[in-house]
Amino acid sequence: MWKWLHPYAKADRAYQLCNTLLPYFAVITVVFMIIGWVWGLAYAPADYQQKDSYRIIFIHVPSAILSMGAYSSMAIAAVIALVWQLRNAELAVIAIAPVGACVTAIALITGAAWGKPMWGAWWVWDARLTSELILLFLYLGVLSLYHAFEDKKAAGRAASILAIVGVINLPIIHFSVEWWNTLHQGATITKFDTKAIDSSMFWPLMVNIVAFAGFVGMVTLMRLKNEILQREKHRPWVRQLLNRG
Amino acid sequence: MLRQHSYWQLFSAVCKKDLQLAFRQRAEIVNPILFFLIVITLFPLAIGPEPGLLSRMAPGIIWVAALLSTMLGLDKLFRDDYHDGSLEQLIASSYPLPLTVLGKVVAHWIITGLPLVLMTPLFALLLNLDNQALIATVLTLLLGTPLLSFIGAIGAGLTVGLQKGGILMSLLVLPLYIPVLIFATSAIDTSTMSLDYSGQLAILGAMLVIAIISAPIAISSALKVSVS
Amino acid sequence: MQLAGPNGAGKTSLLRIIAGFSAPDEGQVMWQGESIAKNYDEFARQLLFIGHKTGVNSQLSAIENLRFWLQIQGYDTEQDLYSLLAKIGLVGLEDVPVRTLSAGQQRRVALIRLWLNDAKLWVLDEPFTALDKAGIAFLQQRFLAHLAQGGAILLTTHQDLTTHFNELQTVTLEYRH
Amino acid sequence: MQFDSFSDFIAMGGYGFYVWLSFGSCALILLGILVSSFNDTKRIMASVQQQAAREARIKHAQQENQA
Repeated sequence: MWKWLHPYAKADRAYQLCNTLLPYFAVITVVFMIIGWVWGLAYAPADYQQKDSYRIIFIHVPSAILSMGAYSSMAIAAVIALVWQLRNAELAVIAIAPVGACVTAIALITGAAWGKPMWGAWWVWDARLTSELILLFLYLGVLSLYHAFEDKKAAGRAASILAIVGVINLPIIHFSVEWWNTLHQGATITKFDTKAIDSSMFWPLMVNIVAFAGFVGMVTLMRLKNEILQREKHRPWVRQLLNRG
Repeated sequence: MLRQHSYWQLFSAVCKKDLQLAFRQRAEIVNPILFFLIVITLFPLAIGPEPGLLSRMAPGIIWVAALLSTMLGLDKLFRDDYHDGSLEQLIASSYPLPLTVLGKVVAHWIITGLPLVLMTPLFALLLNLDNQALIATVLTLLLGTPLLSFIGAIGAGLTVGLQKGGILMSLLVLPLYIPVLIFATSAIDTSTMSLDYSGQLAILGAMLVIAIISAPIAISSALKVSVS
Repeated sequence: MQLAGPNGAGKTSLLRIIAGFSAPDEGQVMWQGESIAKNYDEFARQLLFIGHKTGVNSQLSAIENLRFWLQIQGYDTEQDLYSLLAKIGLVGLEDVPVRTLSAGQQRRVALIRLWLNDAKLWVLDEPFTALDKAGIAFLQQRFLAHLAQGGAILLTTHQDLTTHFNELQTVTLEYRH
Repeated sequence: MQFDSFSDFIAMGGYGFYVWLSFGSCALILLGILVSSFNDTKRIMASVQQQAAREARIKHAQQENQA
């Protein structure tokens, strides 16, 4: 049914939709990020065990959550792109991937920076860090596959297929890594137990999660706009946009 | 000119053609095995020949070598068919493409995976594996190498149209191999402790079943993208 | 029907879209009132496509190539391929690897499929490339026979076909920046 | 406010290096992708403009040829 809608109007409309949504995401991101960081860094009480180093979780946990979340949304977009042949969804896959990769990189770096004072080593083969590392590989795979194709139409579809294959594998990888980790259990502190967290730490964490989600949404929209423009470069509506702006 | 559609005929035709080609240029079968053998030889040279250490590291060594040697053949899996246009003929045949793909993947396994399984006793000698571990290694390779062929073929299908697809394919495929690696090596590890490792084998088997059902669909849509 | 136009006009791309390998940017390809994307297998049954890349494996012999093609198309493989190969001028070359043949002979191996199918629509990309005069004439005879049976042919070529085919339609594509 | 002075805040109870490393690299990466997205927009817009100018030139040349 979607196929029969006029393709230009669709890209045009999608572009407009991005434009309308973008300010909301920007406001949410800025407000929540400022509150979250100030609260987390300066006002939240120090942990009795980990002291002030635990403040890293205010960015580590949101980025870890969002790295998975971004991958799932990318895969959902990929399914939509392949099943309904919706070109805008294909563009969304490509728009999300770099953002997701960045968030995953943040999760890895902050994880390592947290691990050094806690475990005495920058890198420990802990289940979550290992999963994040593999997730980063999956993101980079999607990105490099997309950029390897010269024909961007084929590139979008290839990247979508890979994203779907990745998302089917992701739970298996996650499960196997968790299981592997318990098998080779070293003496490590159970990491970031967010369930038993005190409310004085829980709320700033929540604020930061919203801030990260807002950021991912915002940059995705920006990149989606770019992708739409890039693909629709030769259409009259892009020209009109330029003349107006 | 009557057409009679038999899925078995298609499957065996595709499979037979690839096997025929491989046997005609025997290097295709021999090279991955030699590669596997050389990688395995490198490890004792690098970490020292102490028997205890070797047999502890053997599962990891064998499986990493198996991953790498499967990658060698994967690059060629669809490349010739892509370049000479056979892939287009296969897509334009009135048979479902996933079935064709299944034939090709099975042929790939017979060429690269099966020889490894058969050669395992030799590698076991080199790495000082005991009998229990040897049986476990053979079983995991038997279940695991077809899995590698199926997952790898997805990457091969996605990159076949690219100029330098080989390295990119390894980047795409190797992370997806991690669960196979984890469960297979742990099964061998468990067997050296004389414990029951049927759980790991069951998981490998389940993954294989999922792969047989779903991978051909992913591979054929990847091939269609590459041909377009 | 002949597709004409200068290099780079998009003849091959159009043929590949019509054969269903590439998806069109806009619009759709219809066959007998139905979009080919909808029921591709049904369309593929009535289609014979021979492109620039002919789908002939260079390691296998002509006979092996043809047998394989017949199998993947679901045709009977027990036909007399030898006499057919002789007819097109490949006598004595049936069981040597195709890579040892000349370019024109390799193309003949691919084109033998025209005698071995019951497809209604033939989509051929530059079928006359590398063929000699006799080969071209022979091929044109086959085209006429196919048309007489009610088949359709869509091809690209730089040859002038008007003298042999009175029902020829030519669509010319232009190169645009 | 959990900290008595600004230097306390920077020190983070001795974990300053790790905390600021995390937050710093996080800010850097977030800013990086944001800026690159902005640049992409500019680049695409510029190329659209270039193409429009090119077409205008072609049109102009054609009109002159006819005249």
